[in-house]
Amino acid sequence: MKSMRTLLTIMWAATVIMLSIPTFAQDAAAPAAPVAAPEATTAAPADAAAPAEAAPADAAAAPAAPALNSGDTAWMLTSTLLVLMMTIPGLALFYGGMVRKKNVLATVMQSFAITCLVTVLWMIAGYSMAFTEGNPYVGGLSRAFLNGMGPGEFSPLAGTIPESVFMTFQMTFAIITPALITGAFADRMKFSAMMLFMTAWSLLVYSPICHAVWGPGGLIGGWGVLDFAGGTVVHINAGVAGLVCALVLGKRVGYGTEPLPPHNLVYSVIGAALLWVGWFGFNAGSAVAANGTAGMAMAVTQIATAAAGLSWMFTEWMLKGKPSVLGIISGAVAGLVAITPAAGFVDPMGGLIIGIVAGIACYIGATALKHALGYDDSLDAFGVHGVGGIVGAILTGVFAREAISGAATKTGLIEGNSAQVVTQLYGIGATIVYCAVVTFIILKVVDLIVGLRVDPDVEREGLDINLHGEVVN
Amino acid sequence: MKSMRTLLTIMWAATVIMLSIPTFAQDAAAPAAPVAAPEATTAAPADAAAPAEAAPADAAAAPAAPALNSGDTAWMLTSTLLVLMMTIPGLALFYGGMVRKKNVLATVMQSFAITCLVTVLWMIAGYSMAFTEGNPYVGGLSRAFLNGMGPGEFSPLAGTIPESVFMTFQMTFAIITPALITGAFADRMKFSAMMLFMTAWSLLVYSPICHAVWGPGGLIGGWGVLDFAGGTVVHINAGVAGLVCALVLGKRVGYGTEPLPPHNLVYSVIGAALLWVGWFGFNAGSAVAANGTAGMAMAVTQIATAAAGLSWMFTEWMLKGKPSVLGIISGAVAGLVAITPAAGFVDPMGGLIIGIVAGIACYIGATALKHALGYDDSLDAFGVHGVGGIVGAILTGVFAREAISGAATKTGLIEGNSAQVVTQLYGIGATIVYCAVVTFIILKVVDLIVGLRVDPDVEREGLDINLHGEVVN
Amino acid sequence: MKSMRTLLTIMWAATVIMLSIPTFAQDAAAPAAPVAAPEATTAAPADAAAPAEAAPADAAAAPAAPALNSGDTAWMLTSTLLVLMMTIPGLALFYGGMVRKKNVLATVMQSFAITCLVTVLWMIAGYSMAFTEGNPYVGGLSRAFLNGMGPGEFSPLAGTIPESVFMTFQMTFAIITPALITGAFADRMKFSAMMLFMTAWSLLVYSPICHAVWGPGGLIGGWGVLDFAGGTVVHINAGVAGLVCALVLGKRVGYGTEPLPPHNLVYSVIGAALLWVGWFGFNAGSAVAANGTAGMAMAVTQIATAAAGLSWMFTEWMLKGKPSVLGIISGAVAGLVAITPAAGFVDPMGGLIIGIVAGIACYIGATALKHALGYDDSLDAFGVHGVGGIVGAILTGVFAREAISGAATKTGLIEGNSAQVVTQLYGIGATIVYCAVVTFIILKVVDLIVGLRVDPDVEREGLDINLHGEVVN
Amino acid sequence: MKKIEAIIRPFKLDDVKKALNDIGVQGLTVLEVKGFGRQKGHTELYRGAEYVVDLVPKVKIDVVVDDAQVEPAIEAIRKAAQSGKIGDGKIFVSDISDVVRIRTGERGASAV
Amino acid sequence: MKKIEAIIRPFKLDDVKKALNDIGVQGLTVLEVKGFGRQKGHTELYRGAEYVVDLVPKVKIDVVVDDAQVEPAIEAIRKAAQSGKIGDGKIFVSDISDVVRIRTGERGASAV
Amino acid sequence: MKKIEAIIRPFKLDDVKKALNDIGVQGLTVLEVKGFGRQKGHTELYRGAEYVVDLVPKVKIDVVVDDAQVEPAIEAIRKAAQSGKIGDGKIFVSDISDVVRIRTGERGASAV
Ligand SMILES: Nc1ncnc2c1ncn2[C@@H]1O[C@H](COP(=O)(O)OP(=O)(O)O)[C@@H](O)[C@H]1O
Ligand SMILES: Nc1ncnc2c1ncn2[C@@H]1O[C@H](COP(=O)(O)OP(=O)(O)O)[C@@H](O)[C@H]1O
Ligand SMILES: Nc1ncnc2c1ncn2[C@@H]1O[C@H](COP(=O)(O)OP(=O)(O)O)[C@@H](O)[C@H]1O
Repeated sequence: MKSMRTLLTIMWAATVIMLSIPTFAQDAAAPAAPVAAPEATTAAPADAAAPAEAAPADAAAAPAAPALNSGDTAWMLTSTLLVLMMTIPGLALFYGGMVRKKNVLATVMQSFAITCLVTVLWMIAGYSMAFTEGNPYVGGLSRAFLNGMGPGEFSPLAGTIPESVFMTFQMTFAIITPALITGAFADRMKFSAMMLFMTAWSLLVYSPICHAVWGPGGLIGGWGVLDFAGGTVVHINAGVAGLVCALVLGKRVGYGTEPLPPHNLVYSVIGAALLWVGWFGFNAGSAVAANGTAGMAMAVTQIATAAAGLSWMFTEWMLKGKPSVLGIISGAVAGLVAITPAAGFVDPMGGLIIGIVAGIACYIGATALKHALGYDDSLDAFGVHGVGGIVGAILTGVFAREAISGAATKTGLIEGNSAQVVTQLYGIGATIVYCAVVTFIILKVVDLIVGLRVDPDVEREGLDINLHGEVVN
Repeated sequence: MKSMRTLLTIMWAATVIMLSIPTFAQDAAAPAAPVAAPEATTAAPADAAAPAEAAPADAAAAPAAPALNSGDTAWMLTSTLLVLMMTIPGLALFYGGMVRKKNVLATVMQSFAITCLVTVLWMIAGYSMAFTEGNPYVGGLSRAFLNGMGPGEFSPLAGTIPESVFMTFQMTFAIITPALITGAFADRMKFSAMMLFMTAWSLLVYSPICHAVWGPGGLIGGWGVLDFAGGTVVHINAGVAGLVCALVLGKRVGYGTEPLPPHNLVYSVIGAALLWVGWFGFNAGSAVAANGTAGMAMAVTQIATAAAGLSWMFTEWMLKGKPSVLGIISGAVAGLVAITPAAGFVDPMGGLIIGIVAGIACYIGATALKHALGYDDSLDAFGVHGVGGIVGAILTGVFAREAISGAATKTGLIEGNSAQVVTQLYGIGATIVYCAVVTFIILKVVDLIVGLRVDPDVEREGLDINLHGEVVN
Repeated sequence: MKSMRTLLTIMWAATVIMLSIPTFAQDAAAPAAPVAAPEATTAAPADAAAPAEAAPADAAAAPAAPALNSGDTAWMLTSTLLVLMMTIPGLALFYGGMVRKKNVLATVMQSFAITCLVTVLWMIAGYSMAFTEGNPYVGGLSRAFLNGMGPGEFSPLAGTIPESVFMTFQMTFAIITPALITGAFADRMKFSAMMLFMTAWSLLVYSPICHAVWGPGGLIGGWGVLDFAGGTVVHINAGVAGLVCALVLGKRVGYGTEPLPPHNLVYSVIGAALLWVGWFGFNAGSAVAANGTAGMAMAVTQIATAAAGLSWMFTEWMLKGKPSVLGIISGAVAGLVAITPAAGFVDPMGGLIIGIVAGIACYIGATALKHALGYDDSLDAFGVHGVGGIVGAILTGVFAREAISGAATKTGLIEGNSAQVVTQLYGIGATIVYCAVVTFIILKVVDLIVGLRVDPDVEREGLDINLHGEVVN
Repeated sequence: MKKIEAIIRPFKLDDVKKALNDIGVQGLTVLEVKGFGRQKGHTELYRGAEYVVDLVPKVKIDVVVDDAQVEPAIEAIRKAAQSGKIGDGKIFVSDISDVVRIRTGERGASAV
Repeated sequence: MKKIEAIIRPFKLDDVKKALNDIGVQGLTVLEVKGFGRQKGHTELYRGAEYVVDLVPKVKIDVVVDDAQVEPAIEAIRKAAQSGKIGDGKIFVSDISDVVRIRTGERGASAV
Repeated sequence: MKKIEAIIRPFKLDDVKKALNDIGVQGLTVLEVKGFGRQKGHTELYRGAEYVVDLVPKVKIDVVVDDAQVEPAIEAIRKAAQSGKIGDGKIFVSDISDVVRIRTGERGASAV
């Protein structure tokens, strides 16, 4: 009860503080940023100049005069709910099946509660901080509380669909990113601490990074970093935050001494499958149109995912003697992660190679790397999303092709543009540093307020009964 | 075997009787209804005059000359399957996880069998009774057996999509409504009785109310009641029918003396998540177009749902000391229910408030109200759908705004139109009275024919093995 | 380890051999086939001349000048992911719930691994072998490795959507077909053998039959066989292959002496529901447009499915005394199968009758027929997909109507075109013979290389722990 | 001390627990089991095939009591669990030579 | 009367049940257990990590029989459950001092 | 020979298993049970209603040992399972009159 009241007070205070930060940042940082139309460089918000448009009526050539395209809108409405489906029930089940039975409800609860929490935060301030004009680091507050949003509004970032759809589509990205982090601290974090942490993280880490990469005048987007659907914003960001969480919270009771096997991989298979299906909303939806770019994004996503599933499976089969179910689904997710930044830029061969590499790299990330460094990333949030995101971001700089991206500036090493790989590394580096530092600070503050970890007895007996008063029979 | 044969006979007789009723009603009631284009007042079937249409090619300005819009059609095909997904597997799992293990198959069976049953009934007569010209109470039989429906047909109610899509979209609403009722009598109704009851209820309650609210010349729609996506037709209707069922069937064996906890809330979380995802088809689909109205409906649906999930969770956390998984998902469903009539009419702030109120009101509905009145609404069909539907219908009359609804006549108390709240109360009242009376009569008749409840021994041992000869291991 | 290495070698060799076969076949068979535009006769790839197109801008009247239609593209992107969802998690769960608990992971693993495997095979050669110009039996290699596919490419078979979308849509059909076969040999096949078998089967059976029915200049399509969405290509093909597998592998240990009941029909219900929902992508998606044909396909699919669910359920209820959950869901799947070839050609009454007949026929297929002939088709891949596919193919020839199909040549017995039934029988016969022979040969070869069946001890103890090193707790 | 093992119908568990409580029994252990006895199992359906499941779900209750409490406990269980139909179950009694309470280390009758 | 507790391989349950039936045993109770013995557990995989699960799934059968039936019952179980490999299981025999049939209230040998 | 039945907290299973192993116990059988004792059950929530679940999940370990090993085994279990809080569990000891190793047919003490 007491921690409850503390929690509510803190959440309110945090929101107020967050809301004032952008304004401050705006004053402080605005002069530093002479940026040139980053939205022409990063594809997610608006890839309006897609080359495949055979019917000119379908392309929003002049974003100045927004015109609703019902086909694009139909696809983006669909994409939005697909990305929501990735988190609930997709990710909830993917993670829920991997924990022990006594923690399954607490695990699915995290994804569900984050979905509710971030929806409200995004409405209050997150969307405005990410996607309105501001400075290179964060947007303004002109759309706080979605002020002024109505059926006739369009965003300059998405000319052929209503702004309400663009806002909700981006909301689903803001939801899944913190939900991915929960894999790193599964089985041991307090629910109240998690809610506080996620409130702060969403506003202080996600919205700024999202703005910097995709927002108008954003810093990282301005560098020319290629991130089609969120390799940096979503996966590296979540993976690194997960790593910091795993380090700060410490290992699970029993880690290393007793086996902590998944209790029901059927749930994880359902989860992985829904992640795969929903990811078409994520990647092909990031074309913000129902066109050839969306089609290619879908095709290469499918190929990379399958290739990564097979490459993890065969690696494990060769090294351990058996192809595991958890292996192939982890590989598939690794492939989905790695193809995310590349989806609208690479051709099928590029997708195939990215998939194969991602499957092997994430296998190493979730086994050798984790054991070598000795942290307990329970469900491999960093091992899969961090490692996969980094691999994907770099390989995007390698395999981007003009024939697919439709822009001479969006090409990779393979077409002679070796500078792109360096640009990608800048983007990765900036994200890692900012995310790691701020995540660490938030965790420390939350630890002071309510404490991060549950009691060892609670951890042993299970979070379901202790935190939520419920069990699965 | 015997009850089986009786059942078949009854179903056949019922169908024949049903089919003759509309004709009778038509003769009897037709003169009573001078109605003026109710479909301009209620938005679900055709919100053709949405204000956001920047591209005139996308709007069906003149419904007289129907023109296929492929984007609208794409979205409505998608919406249709989303609403189907809400019932199976969505609702089936939401309910299935909440019962005891011995009844889980019988519970999911109810949703599945209703899906099959109502599909056939809707084809035979339901659609025609709801959506063709008739009198203010019920439509005619011109589309019985979907007579004359082909790829080139359009409904005057949905000018830019094929009538086949409109018919199937509405069919999914006709499916989920009776399926919602099953929550009220879970764990104790005979399967044969349920099939009989649902046959009659679908034709005698659902189709007439659907016609009265959304059909051409419908009585309640003619009053100017605002019901964007089915708060009245679906949720109040199902909730009230559930309450009557709970009262007539009586309490479960063991209710009040032994705990009857949910056996696997993981299923319920999957169910709630799929209800949420599918509800975009329900609410945004009720724009019957891929446009700005659909976009706003999606956005406010998302916000209200999240707010209600949080408000139920925090209420419970404060009052009981723990935030439960069942609490947050029940809250989310309550929010979905309450925003349903309002989705195309209110702005984001309206959605937020409706969500918060709905979460708290339904918490009370499923706890204090139920215990005070002493009925056993097993899975809170009335507590969530009835209460949430009424709250939503009233608040639609409060928060409707011209800027969102696009019509000066569709505004609420907040813009000075206090009469709308009264109109909403008329709609609620009419639905409650008609539904309660006819539901009661049907139950009594079914009880005479096959008996409503299973034997106490069957109830104790479990419905799965006794009614369906199957168990979950 | 050893079988692993063998497997890899074989898979590589198989791929190389497969890749050379089409060229060979091309030389050998080309002169035999004077074909006239079969794509005008079979509807799946391009039903461009649908009669319902009120807005000419939405129809691709002249495939010579492909023009992107964003609405059609939106629907086909959606349809593609729906068909993927049918396999994972749909079919995986449908089958997974029916096996014993010790085999559930191995069962879902099969669907997941096939999804990965066939994706890569389709990219390498399958798509090209099925859908590019070649001879009447198989296509060429011009699109091997998806050579030349980019955002601006269109296929002559699907004029209004990008070729990338058409390719991925067809890929999902190529995935689900082999996945369906696994039901026949569930609980007893080696995973390595399955991977080898499926590699060969996909390239040697699926792609050729797909080409023959739907490909440019295909043999069976040229005969005028009507197969709207894959009754022949997918269901008869998979069902017959399943029957051959069941015969070659032999019965499960314990079959006939101990009960082998489904361990968790909740999974099967989720699976069946997702199959149903996803099937709209399959059937309505096979219109390759968001138009009236798609709408009618959706409507009749819904009706036939429901009718078949009820007809199986009532049959069982009458004969065995109880309506089982497995019964109604099996019936629904049977209805989906049977309506598949007919979806764009029959009216609602036709759909209703096809559904009723399919439910009863497949009930017999899964009971009397199986027991009479004495094979152990574990999960009734043949009993449902084979029988349902054959029933559907024949009834398509009976109930096709010009008012729905939009072509005077696409009518059935009911409109006096009794020849169509004979044509359908030719198509069925050709598919059965080719599929049975080649499937048998592949099985024998795989048996020689790695052996088809697991050890009896492994079978008794469970495939999960032995093949994949994992169990469900 | 004696151990009483009672195999009963699952839905009688609450009644039996209450009856034992009423006569002062302080602890018991419950196991989910499957039983095979005179009671014939159910017929289940599988795609139109019927088969008999002869193992019926039952609940087993283990109670260790002082010798003096044996008869009252048996009586309490019998009354609470009886329905008069086949399948009501059985009670088995056997000797316990020692009891240890883990928390305190107490032994013998006082540890029960 | 004696209680025979047999811990066997799960897939031998049907054979053992049949063997006991054949010698006239009228009732038995089955429990799902996990066993640890000479048989080494399986190796399971978890994201590339292998670990040994030393508790192997077993089935425990409890049968209470007349003293005269003890040896035939042991023999029947042994034959039906034997595969000759490590992990075949154990049989434990102990005394039962009383039996009650709940339905009728009968006691002693006639209640078995 | 004696049978030791120990009812312990589930998360103490690994410790107890190790402790028994250390004193040379070669086999044991584990059952998931629910217990009712002095320890009060949890309060669970159901749509705003609270109710007490008085059956707490426990693990039961059955070990059959030579008479000489009884005391060491009890001691090992007690030490490993003790937390000092209510709900630590109980140990029951009873006689076993015979043991059969199914694989070999050996009987008596050598079969343990
Ligand atoms: N000899 C026995 N040994 C062990 N368990 C038994 C024995 N006889 C009966 N049981 C158990 O008691 C349960 C009820 O027995 P049953 O014979 O069906 O009851 P009734 O006493 O009504 O004839 C059985 O399901 C089984 O679990
Ligand atoms: N001393 C014991 N006490 C209780 N259970 C035992 C004992 N020894 C063996 N078991 C049970 O018997 C099963 C089989 O024992 P195991 O030693 O593996 O067989 P084997 O007789 O072939 O050596 C074990 O898994 C365990 O459940
Ligand atoms: N008389 C008994 N008969 C059978 N089982 C018992 C008995 N007493 C206790 N138990 C078992 O032991 C467990 C722990 O007992 P409890 O009384 O809560 O511990 P404590 O020794 O700390 O008082 C119970 O949950 C129950 O399973």
